[in-house]
Amino acid sequence: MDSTSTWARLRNSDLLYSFCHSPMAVVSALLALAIILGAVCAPLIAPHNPFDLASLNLLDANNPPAWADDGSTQFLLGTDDQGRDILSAILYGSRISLLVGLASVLFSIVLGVTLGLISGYAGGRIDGVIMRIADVQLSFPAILIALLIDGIARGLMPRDLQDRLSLYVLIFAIGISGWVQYARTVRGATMVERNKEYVQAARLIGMRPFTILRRHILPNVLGPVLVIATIHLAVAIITEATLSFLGVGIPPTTPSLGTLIRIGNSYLFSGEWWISIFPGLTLVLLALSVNLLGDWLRDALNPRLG
Amino acid sequence: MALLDIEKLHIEFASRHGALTAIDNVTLSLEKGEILGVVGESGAGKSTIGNAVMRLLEPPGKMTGGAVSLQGRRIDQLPPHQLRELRGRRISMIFQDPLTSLDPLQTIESQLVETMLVHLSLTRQQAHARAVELLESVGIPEPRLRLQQYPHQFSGGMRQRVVIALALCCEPEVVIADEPTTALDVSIQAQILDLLRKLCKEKQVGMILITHDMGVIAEITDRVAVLYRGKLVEEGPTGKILGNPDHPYTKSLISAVPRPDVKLRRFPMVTYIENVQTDSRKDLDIRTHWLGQARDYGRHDDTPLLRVENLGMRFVLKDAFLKKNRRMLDAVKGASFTIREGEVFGLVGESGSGKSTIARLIAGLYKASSGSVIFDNVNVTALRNEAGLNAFRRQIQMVFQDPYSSLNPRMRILDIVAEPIRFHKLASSEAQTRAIVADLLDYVGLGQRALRRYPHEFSGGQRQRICIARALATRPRFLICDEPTSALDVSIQAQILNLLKDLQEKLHLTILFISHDLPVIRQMCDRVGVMRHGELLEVADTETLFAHPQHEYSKHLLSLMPTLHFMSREGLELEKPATLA
Amino acid sequence: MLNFIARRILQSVFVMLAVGFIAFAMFRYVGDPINNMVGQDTTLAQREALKKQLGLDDPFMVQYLRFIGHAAQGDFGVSYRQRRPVSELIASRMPATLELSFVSALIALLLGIPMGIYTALKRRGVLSHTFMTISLIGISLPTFLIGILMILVFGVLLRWLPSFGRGEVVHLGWWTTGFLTKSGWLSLIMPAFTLALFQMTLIMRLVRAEMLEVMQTDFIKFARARGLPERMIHFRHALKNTLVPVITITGLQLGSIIAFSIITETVFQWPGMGLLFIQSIGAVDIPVMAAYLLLIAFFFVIINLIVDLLYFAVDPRLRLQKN
Amino acid sequence: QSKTLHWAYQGDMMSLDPMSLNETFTLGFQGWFYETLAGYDKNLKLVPMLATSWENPEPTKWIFHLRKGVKFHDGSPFTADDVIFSWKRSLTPGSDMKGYGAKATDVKKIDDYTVEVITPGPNPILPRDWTFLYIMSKKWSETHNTTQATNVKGGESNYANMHEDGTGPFVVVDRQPDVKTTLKRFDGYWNKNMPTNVTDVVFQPITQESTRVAALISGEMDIVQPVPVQDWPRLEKEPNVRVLNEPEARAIFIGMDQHRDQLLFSNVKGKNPFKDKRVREAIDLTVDTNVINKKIMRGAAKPLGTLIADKINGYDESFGKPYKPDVAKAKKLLAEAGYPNGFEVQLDCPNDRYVNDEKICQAVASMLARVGIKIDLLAQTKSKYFAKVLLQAGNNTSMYLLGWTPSSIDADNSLVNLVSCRNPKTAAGQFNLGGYCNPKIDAITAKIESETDQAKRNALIKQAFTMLRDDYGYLPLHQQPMSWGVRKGIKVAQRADDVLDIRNVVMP
Ligand SMILES: Nc1ncnc2c1ncn2[C@@H]1O[C@H](COP(=O)(O)OP(=O)(O)OP(=O)(O)O)[C@@H](O)[C@H]1O
Ligand SMILES: Nc1ncnc2c1ncn2[C@@H]1O[C@H](COP(=O)(O)OP(=O)(O)OP(=O)(O)O)[C@@H](O)[C@H]1O
Ligand SMILES: [Mg+2]
Ligand SMILES: [Mg+2]
Repeated sequence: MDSTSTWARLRNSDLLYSFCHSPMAVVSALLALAIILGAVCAPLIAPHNPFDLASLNLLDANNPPAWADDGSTQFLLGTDDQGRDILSAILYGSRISLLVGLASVLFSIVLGVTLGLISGYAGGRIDGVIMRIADVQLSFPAILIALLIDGIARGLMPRDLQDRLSLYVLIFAIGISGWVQYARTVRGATMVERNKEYVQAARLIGMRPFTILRRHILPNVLGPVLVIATIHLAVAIITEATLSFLGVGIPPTTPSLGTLIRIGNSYLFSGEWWISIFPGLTLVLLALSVNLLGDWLRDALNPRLG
Repeated sequence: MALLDIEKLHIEFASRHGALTAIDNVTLSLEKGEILGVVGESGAGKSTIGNAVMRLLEPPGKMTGGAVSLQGRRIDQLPPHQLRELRGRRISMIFQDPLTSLDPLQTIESQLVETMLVHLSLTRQQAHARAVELLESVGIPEPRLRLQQYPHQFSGGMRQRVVIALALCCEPEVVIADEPTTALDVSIQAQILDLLRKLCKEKQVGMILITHDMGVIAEITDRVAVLYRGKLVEEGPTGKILGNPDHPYTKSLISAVPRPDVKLRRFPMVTYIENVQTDSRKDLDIRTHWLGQARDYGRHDDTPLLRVENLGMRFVLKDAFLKKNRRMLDAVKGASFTIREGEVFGLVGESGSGKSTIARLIAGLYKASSGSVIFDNVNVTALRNEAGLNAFRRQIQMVFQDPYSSLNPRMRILDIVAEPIRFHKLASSEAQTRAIVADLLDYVGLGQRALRRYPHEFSGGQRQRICIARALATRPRFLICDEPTSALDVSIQAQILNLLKDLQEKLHLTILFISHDLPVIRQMCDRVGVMRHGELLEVADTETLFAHPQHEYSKHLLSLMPTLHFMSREGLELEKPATLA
Repeated sequence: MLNFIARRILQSVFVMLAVGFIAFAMFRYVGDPINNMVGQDTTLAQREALKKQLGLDDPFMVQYLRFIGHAAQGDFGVSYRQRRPVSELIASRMPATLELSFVSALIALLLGIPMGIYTALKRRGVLSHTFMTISLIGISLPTFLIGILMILVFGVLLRWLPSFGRGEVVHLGWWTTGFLTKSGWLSLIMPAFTLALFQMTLIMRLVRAEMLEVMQTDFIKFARARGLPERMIHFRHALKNTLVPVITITGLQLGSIIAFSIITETVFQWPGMGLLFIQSIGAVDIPVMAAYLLLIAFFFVIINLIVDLLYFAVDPRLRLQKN
Repeated sequence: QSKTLHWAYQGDMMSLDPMSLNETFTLGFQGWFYETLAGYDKNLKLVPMLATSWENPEPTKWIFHLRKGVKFHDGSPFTADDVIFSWKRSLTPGSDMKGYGAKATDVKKIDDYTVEVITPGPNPILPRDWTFLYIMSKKWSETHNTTQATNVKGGESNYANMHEDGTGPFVVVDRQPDVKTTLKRFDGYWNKNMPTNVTDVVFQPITQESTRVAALISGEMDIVQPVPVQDWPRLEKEPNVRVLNEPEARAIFIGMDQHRDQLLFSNVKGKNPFKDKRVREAIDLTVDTNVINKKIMRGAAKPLGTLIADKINGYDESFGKPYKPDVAKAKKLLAEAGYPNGFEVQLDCPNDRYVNDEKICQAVASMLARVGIKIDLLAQTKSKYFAKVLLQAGNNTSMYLLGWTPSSIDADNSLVNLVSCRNPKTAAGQFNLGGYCNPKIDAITAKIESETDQAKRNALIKQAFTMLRDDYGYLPLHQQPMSWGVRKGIKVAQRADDVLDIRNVVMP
């Protein structure tokens, strides 16, 4: 095929076809797109800049949403305890949350799937070593790992670099604490798959194990990975919030979605529900759309499901 | 009122590139105690008919017209629970792919017993006793031990017999048997056919027998239906159809049947093509085609290309901590033979005798328990480093016995066949790769359309052809074919065997050819080895073997070979004058 | 088999040594325990003396080796915070966590698997979509939020369930159980569901995904052709063939239920090891943290051993490959 | 008729051993079963407990007359030997009460019911200093081999850690640390006039604020402390619940590093802006403590302009009122100091130590942003926070939020710990994390320590704090509120040191 345009090929592809014919997929894609766009364009569309401390006025704090009795149209979804506009905070906060969530899940997947494939295919000693490392890793809650990495990063890096890198440290910390699930799942499936004759056929072609893993086994074990990954995204975003509570990573003056939920959590009883419920809703919608998309993708990638 | 009536059946597979009509207006009927043979081109829709009767068409397959009735009652619209009572109990089906029909995680026993418990009012003990009986009747030795085992521990032919036992265990009224004996050696095949015939005659069971094997058709069917591209082209009593066919397709089909009695230079091809389509087969000129290029391994001395010395393979049947409790199985014991460059070496023998195991050992897929495999003067069993193994692997290819699991379900056919070409960079451009793949597929009788489809959309025979195309795509020096044509209709079989012959003759391709089909063996092979119980009993030139078998078992095997002398011989290209009457 | 297990147990020693090593390497970053051990009036000199006495200014390798040396003799030290032997402390908290984990694992399995099967079989059903969506809402909200909302509804508004704690417990030797009293059961409901929610969603989705795959296979088709009832096809044949990934994840999740019940235990003031651990982090109670991490490592080693054994039990094709 | 009190606090006491940890809650709770020579009443006034009276015949000598007829929970009588034993025990290695013990060089037995205490120097407030030095039974301690205070280093458990034998009104029946502690009334208690009618107590720590509040509303708890200030409106709507609120004796303030020549965490290089009084003044004028109180503390706190709360001995309104905010002037001051565009600095803040601590820091950050001071807020859990800022941990901070309650309820304690120049030898300025140093104030502090005339002493205190105020040494914020949730009908006294004294609890 010469380059008659990748676009034409895309338009012809089964994936796009099945996408357009699944209303669920289209709706959730639009939803996810809306959230992502909102995050990306936050500086353009947000009514306020909640990260600019000088623009905050504490006297605006705890305003209810605009439609409530004493709400003000200036703050559509109300304000939090610092006088931040919730709508703007959600828009800005999802930037951080999405970045952290996506990047760390990606990191976990790459690491976990690679190790899982190697482990399941090679078996024996390599498998033993990788799986025992996994055991060690599992014993540490994400929170502790993050503390460790953050501590080391702070120790090693000069002070002015820390601020810029804190986000990446966070991504690394959350990512590294999630790989085992992928690794063990993929390993199990690989152990089953590697005995099938199509794999042996590939071996006969003279393919190197890595190529076999990538081209043949990987697509056939990706199903559960996709399931875990889509769920993992929401979890990673929430973990970020828990970590920010320990003072690792993102400072409270630039709250992420999770941090907003955490802040609002202490106002649930007092009736200032909007501080945590709106960011929570955003997160739910995001998780929902990503998971539904994941479901669709998995079904679409399975040639046997009509 | 017939036992089973199929009227004006119409089946389509819809896809977004248009619907494919798999069955077009087919009407068939089956009487009590009758055996109806169904033959036809591979991919003609034979299995689809069976699936439609069982209401097991896979989506997007759909019955778009016609009716199916059992003893006058429509069954194509039954609600699920009534359908369930019907399936297995009154109509049962033996699927074409015995290797994947069994649940890999359940023992043979539990699958047999559960089926009986669902349909018959038996106790567990009775069911167990009957299971033992059934396995015995399909010729599986040591049935009690075998019942405890899992499907992957069985050879291909043994699994096929288990599937047959499963289909028969509830004494159904109608049996649809889709290629029930493809993986069986002649003696077992005879035993199974005997069993089926007895069943039909004594218990008045009606049977639809789908097969490519004209010997089987000749032997046990009462009537034959011939299917071509989804249409019924001819139907009639067996003798009439075989001896005096009307339709041009049937005629050319019969001429393509390999004969046990005469050796041909080339197999006759089916010349009949009704409405010529774009994917009409064109002949390949191997000398000029890519397939024949760059095939000089720089060596034509007299040492054999492959030497197998004292090869042994032992499987653990039952593991235990204590040595005395372990049960081992010697699948191959002390096998030694050699294959010269450019030779076709046949391997025949009982089902479960270790033929596939030897093939896998040679290909390096199993690690031998003892002995060695020496290929091109290199001891392959001792090879450890990747580079050496890879150099060796490029030269050896294998067509697996099971065409169902040897294709990656998530890859398109194009990618499957092109993989070795791309991987070894055998073609200069992507465009050339595609052209080569298209040629190969064309030659094995699959059209351009196949390129973008997935394995599950193909019939058994079609998949087997894909496997063959893939194996040829590496331009191998040594090809192992494990039952390469078992699922193919004679026309395609002829074409593929001709291709193999050409490759062998013109390019010195060396072939290890495993088959149950003695006529094919006779036509294809230069030398033949006979196996039983893991032992190589006898190795001889083909003609010597067929004329003067030495070992008792070989004699027995040959005596069971069906004779097809009543079929017309017109148009056959004989290699030398017929030697056998 | 015995051989396999023995080798695994040997390996687990290395796993635990590694866990201990990493743990001690990171304790420096968790904070300074001294400030939590003394009142504000304690002088700097006294603080320094205490630090020296506890060996906290030694290099972490020395601290680690000392800990391992003592642990090998069964001595895990004394909790800085509670001043009780760590082994006694953990033993007193273990029953609460194990009972909670057990029940929530049970909930996750007993609800997750059937729902996964249902949603796979009735792929386009309304109820399926409802299951799939609701379960997602459950996991996309943080555990603390879910816990508090539950307390708000069932503890405060409806007053059906106690909002915290474990209720009355019965002592059986060193084990304490809440299974024998009504208040014990009532107290268990909210934390168990909160903890199970995430695992349940994961299991449900995994089972669904795998079932969809398996339902396409030929042996399912053949099972249909044999006229087996759907129930049998789904549970006996299809479900069993989905189990390898499901077992993996369930095993891991069970482990993480035990290991990470931290948040749930904190929200519901459930007196288990998770709560102990979070309090220990807060107080930089190094002996407790070290012992806890080792214990969790041990749990995981055991769980993963069981998972690997289950692979063999479930899938006969894997059985003979170990040689 | 039995009355059971269900009580929840955010944490548990650390030990039953009264010498293991010098921390207000632990000591306050221990006061239910252990007693001291002199104690506080509900208004933090000194009252006789195990000593009926005391006198200070010479500057370095005190005499205590002990109460007769007092019994320990095991039935043995209380005598002078127990006082001497307890003082000695407070000086054993595991003890955290060494500071209290060190207030005496010797304790002598005059007779069974009189003891004489020799102090190292003149000490006008010894009975006040010893309000938390609990008296243990010598005999019981010897029998159970617990004559030394519980030591983390020991390895084996100390009997007193899990058991008690005090003279207090309640007896510990069952103790499950962190889970549940059950107490019952001690029949042999000496004070028959104690107001409380509680017969049994079930104490359960609940760490999560919301859970604690839920337990109160749902009726599972009778008293919970603390309740979050933002939940007040909600609680007030509940028919069966009452919120008690008093300003606590703890002052919350922000300190600045005035010691180093260059700040550790700032973009100003080569000099330290906080050494410039104008910068400190600008900061004090920018932060509006009234707004913080209104919005963050929901009006529950008492804004402060100094480091001690109004309940503290020596407090005076003249130096205690907050600074008057003036942003324009602050900007001018900053410009004069050479920072017309402000500067950047990191603020260390705990997020689980004080009421709404992290939120306060955020509010301060956004207020300071208005004059161009960009705050890089590092909010962490208390153990990480303290490990960063405390002197023993390296004092790695440029600006920090801290709270302080003088344990003796006397201003002197705050002066010594927070204001005095750091001096490792005398342990002065131990919590002066910013290294503020004014030798003139130090001189006054020294005088306060030995001045026994209360009026003169108070004047000195006023002088010292006024100097600190004029020097803008700290950024004081407010007096933290004590916020307790109580079932309607229960009478409790809210003591300013946040201690719940069971003696004053009356159930309906
Ligand atoms: N799931 C499917 N999707 C699309 N096409 C299909 C599907 N299954 C079968 N077909 C097509 O239907 C036709 C008939 O297939 P069928 O399996 O009935 O052939 P057959 O006569 O049994 O062939 P063989 O002898 O090779 O088994 C084939 O052309 C095949 O490609
Ligand atoms: N993985 C295995 N584990 C245990 N036994 C096995 C395994 N594979 C094959 N066997 C056994 O080895 C013997 C030889 O099997 P093999 O597949 O080589 O037979 P075959 O000659 O190819 O038979 P067929 O013609 O039926 O395919 C059989 O008895 C079979 O049960
Ligand atoms: Mg077929
Ligand atoms: Mg075979």
